[in-house]
Amino acid sequence: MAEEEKKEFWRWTETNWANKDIDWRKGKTITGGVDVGSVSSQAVIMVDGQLYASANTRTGYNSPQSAVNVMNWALEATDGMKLEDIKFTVGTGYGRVKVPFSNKAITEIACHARGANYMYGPSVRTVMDMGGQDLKAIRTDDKGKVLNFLMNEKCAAGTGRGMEVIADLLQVPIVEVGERSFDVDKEPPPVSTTCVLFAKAEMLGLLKKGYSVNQALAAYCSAMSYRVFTMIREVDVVEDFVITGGIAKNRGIVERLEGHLGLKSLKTEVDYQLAGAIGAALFGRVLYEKQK
Amino acid sequence: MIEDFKKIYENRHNYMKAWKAKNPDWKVLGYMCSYMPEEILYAAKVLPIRWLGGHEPQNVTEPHIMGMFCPFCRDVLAQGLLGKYDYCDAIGITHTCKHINQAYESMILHRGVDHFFIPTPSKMQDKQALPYYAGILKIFKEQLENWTGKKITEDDLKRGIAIVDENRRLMRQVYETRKADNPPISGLDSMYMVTASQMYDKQEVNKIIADVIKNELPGRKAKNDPGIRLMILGSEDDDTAFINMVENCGSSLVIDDHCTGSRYFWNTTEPGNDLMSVIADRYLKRPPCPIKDMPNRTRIPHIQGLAKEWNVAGAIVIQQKFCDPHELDKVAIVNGLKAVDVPTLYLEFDVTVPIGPFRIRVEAFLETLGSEDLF
Amino acid sequence: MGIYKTEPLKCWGKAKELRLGVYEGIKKARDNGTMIVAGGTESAIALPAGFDMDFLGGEPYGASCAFAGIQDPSWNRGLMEASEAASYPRDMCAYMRIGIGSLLSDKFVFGGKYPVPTFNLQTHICDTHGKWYQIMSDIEGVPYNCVDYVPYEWETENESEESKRLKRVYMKDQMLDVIDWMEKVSGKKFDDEKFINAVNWECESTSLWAQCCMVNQAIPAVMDEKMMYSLYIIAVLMRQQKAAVEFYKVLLDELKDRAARGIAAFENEKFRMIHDSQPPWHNLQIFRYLEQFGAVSIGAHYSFSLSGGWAYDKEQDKYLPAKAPKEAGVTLKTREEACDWYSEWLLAYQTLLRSLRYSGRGKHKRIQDIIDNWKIDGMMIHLNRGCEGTAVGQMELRRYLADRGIPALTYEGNLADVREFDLERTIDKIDTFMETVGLTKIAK
Amino acid sequence: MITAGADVGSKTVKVVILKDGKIAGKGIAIAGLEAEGAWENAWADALKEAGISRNDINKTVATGARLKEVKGFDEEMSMVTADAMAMHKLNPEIKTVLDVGAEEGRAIKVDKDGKVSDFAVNEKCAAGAGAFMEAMSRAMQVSIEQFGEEALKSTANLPINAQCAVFAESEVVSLVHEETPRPDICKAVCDGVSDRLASMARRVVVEPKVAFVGGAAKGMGLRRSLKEALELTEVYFPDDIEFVAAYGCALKAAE
Repeated sequence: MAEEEKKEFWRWTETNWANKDIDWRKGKTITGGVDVGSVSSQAVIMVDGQLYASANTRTGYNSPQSAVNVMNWALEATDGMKLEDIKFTVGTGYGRVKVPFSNKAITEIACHARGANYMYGPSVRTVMDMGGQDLKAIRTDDKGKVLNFLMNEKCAAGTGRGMEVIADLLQVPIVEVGERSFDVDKEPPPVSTTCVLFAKAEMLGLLKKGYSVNQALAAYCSAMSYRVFTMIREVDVVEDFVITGGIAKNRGIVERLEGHLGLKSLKTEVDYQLAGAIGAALFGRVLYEKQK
Repeated sequence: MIEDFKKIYENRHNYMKAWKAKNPDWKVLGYMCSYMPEEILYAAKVLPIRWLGGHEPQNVTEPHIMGMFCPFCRDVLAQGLLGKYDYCDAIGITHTCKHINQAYESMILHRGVDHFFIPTPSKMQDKQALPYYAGILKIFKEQLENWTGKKITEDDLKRGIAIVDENRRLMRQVYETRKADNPPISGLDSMYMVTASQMYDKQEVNKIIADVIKNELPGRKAKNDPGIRLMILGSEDDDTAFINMVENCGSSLVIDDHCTGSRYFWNTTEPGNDLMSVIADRYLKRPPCPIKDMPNRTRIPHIQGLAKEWNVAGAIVIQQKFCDPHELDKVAIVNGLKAVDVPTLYLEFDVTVPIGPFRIRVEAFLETLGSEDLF
Repeated sequence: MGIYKTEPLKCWGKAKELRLGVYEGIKKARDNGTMIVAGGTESAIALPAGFDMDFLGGEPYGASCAFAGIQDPSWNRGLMEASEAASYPRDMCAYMRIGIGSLLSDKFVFGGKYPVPTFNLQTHICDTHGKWYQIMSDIEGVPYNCVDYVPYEWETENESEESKRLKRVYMKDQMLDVIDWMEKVSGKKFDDEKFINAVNWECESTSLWAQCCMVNQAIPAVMDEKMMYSLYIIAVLMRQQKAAVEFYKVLLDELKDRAARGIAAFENEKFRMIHDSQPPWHNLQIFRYLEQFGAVSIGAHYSFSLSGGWAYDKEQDKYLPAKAPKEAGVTLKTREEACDWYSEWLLAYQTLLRSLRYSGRGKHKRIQDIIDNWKIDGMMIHLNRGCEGTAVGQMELRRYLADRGIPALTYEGNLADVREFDLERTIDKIDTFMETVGLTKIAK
Repeated sequence: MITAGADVGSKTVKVVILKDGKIAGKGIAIAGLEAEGAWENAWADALKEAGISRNDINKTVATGARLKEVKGFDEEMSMVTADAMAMHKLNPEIKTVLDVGAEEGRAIKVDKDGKVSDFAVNEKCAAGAGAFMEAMSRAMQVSIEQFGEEALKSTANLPINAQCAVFAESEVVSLVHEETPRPDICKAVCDGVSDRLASMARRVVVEPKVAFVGGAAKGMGLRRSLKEALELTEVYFPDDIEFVAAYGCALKAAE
């Protein structure tokens, strides 16, 4: 039996970064945030509430190890910081209670809201977080406190994992999916289901009908953005509106969603996937101050 | 002892088998919905016990129930088809919803059991419902008499009413204690108490509850720190794993509106001359299942009242997946609670619920209720 | 060339005209601000006929939106999504979700804004029906009432006369109360004579539709199920009107004539099927697909009984068209008499409504009756995720048929939510089914 | 006489060549984006093994979900009949066939003459046993083969509580984060999938003897779970389990 040639189209680049302009040794409070999600893990280090360093990796099978790895990688980007220099670390995400070096666990919903408040400013009122497995629509106040939230229920699929499956099947690198989905003459009708399980069959069905790969991507992005739109309408979208999580990097979804909403989401230079970890580190600072 | 409720719940079949051996002059009737007029059954020396699910994966109901029907009817039917309730001499339902009708029909078709169907009215608020339902209950009484071969006298009925009302009064008393800042009994144990009352002889359970009220609850604290006070409401719910998880996340469930909870026992019978009317009236006036709550929405003020009296910070609204009656009340209930500043978390239950993904939702909800100290 | 001769129905145009006339009337009433009553159409629609009003029935309206979705998906997906965005759960009755979505988006599928009624009146024929219009009223802010409906049991259950009496009195008394209520909330006078006429016409037209269905016992069948959808709709929308009675009289004559002349609905009828539950309105082409194999669906418990009055005849052990008051030698004189008779009609002869509640043994008997008397070769069961009322008992029905060697095909779908229907999978299932019953596609 | 049967499935294409009633050659290839290439490759392998050329084949019958993507066969038939024909030939005592494919599961009741007397196919939300297993192995970061082996190491009875695939996946992720042993999770997934398949199979009344066929039935973990779910003491696993439908087609072609 012929072996399938294994190219990993879904794989996105893992990164780490540090702000060389900051001298962490002068900082008073150094806190960490680690977001161990279903698909990816992020770590950030903050110095007196300023983003100093970060890393973004794929989550491995062993979540404590993923937490250690991602934090180590963030530390590597720094100017010689050690784990013990971090005074207080908050874990978040699916693996939040399994971060071996954390002092507290807080859910990613609270952390994303708080992180978005930092990344985009206090005017943020609605956060749409699109992660590997869950969709979350969050309403927040000017401090980044959650007022109310919704998470996907059944048939509300259309997540990062589904996008990976599609990228793999169509052999399109995942970072190109958004771009290519706009490279069509006319927007095709959305696919009928975004369920991860049937994503493949849906795509094959479209190709059978004579769709080009780009058209198929457009139909999928369109369905997913519509699904997200329906869900976010449930929490009342109030401006300013931002999108966090891995899918925020896919303009095929983001721009279609903005079209449905008739709103633009705020943009920032900070990696959208870091929102949860940033929120966690900021909570870490408050908790550390309180404990002193 | 409070622990006894859990024992009964967890060993329901063993308890009942032992009970049956000791009470050969009684019959046992299994029912599915909390509208079953248990007074008449106690009067007839037929022990009513409620069939609840087993909360375990099964693969026997698909040939009988369509995929869009609720997990409760599926789970209950599975238990029946697997013979778990074979000690029941009959099954009975009151008309509530088609999903339960389906489980009932399938039991009759495939297990050939003796069965009783009570065509309960749905528009319980209507003044015409009382004469109708009293008449229907009289027919039911006669059917029971034919089945057991024994006349049901006025005294029998009075005795039946007394047993069931005693149970209701006692449980209401326990629920009252949960108004305390630090309640003496947890939401989980309260759920065990109500479900034990449904699945075992009330005469026995009443003794336990009376003892708990007198000897155990005074001065007791269910937890050192009760955490955030929550209400839980919605459809049938005896998902103890879920309840346990919620109470372990830093909260206490202090009040509920479930048919496995307060809806089942909230009101007692009111005095009157015609006992069938007295019994019928009690069911027409009880806190309704959404399907019976029309044309007016009486559930909303009732639930708002519970939320206020038991001083809750938030409410978890659950429903059995695909349960249309509860889905039809969802928006109204969520808005009704919002109107009195009670935030809600909405969740759908299946035969078993995935604890991990649900925990995130619950923890995040609790964070929104009490995370001021993080800002 | 087919096996049989076929020709178009003469009263086809009339059916269309009547159907559209109902919606034109509602549009006019909306624009003029005259009285509209809304509610389920499978209910006591003769009850508000004591007023001059136009009746907007939720089920046919939902089907129309679903059907319109073939051309413009926004009429289907769009309305569903509007309802979901307002937090109404995705698996509620699909007609209901379309109604809510249509109201929330203020769009009427026949043009213009959604017609908000003077009040909503529902009959609680199905467990979700009473709640449906409670929600509509929540949104519209208009008065709401409902009549509880507890049908008689199937003949298999030997229900006592006392039980039937209680149900009849319960319904009659509620109807009388509702009349007072309607007068109160509308501020208008209820005209007993109009009401009594409406009851008579409703019984007559539903009895006539049952008689039309009886004609379909002929081989070849004079109507296929697709045709029936366009014909029974008159009874669904306006059975309480004289025009419906007249229409069905003409139709009955025409059908009898077709049967006498051997005119078929489908020229290649080889394999006679019945369907269970409503079809997926947005994908009616599946019925055409059957025809490629020489199979034709010639009816259903649903299309026979939804608009038909059927009475069980004990001597013949058969279901026959029920007798309307006039035929039964009854003259309705007062409001009370009309309510009483009307209750009996709905409780005893509306066998579809009965099967929404009692789905097991009794329904099996009725289906067997259709199989025997309409000479049915196989059945197609739509596992309808959009209507749990008709879906109740479907899996047991499948088992019942399998045990008796009657071929049955199940396919999953949704009467009105196109997102829950997979045409390709359904076609695959039909192909497989046809192969197992030994049918191949007829060469063109 | 030389005939051929082909099964153009959603994941793989299978070709079987039959020479005077005996299997002379087999070919299988993975169908990715398009089935055509796989179709050619499967044919090439089968013809090579049989040592013949395409022109030597008298008749070809084909089946499968992606049949419309390929050309070059004489007749088509359904998977259900193909499975029934093949199993009847392989073992005439078989009364029930359970076919576990990537996108669909089928339960088939076979009468004493090898005719289909009843069949059931998964409804949408319970479908896709193979695809579901794949999604879960992705979440678990193991290959699908490894997945079955891992499952066999466990005897734990851990339920996968979510019925919906989307929720099931987040549940698996939760279990992973809770450090549940990998074999236990793998077994739980196999049990969950088996329960759905067994539910579907029960629609046709499972009568012994029972055969499991189809690509996903190759997985040893799923085999064990399915056998237990259906409370079977004995199950017949044909050799070349994924070729059964193609073999049925070849038999049909030879008729």
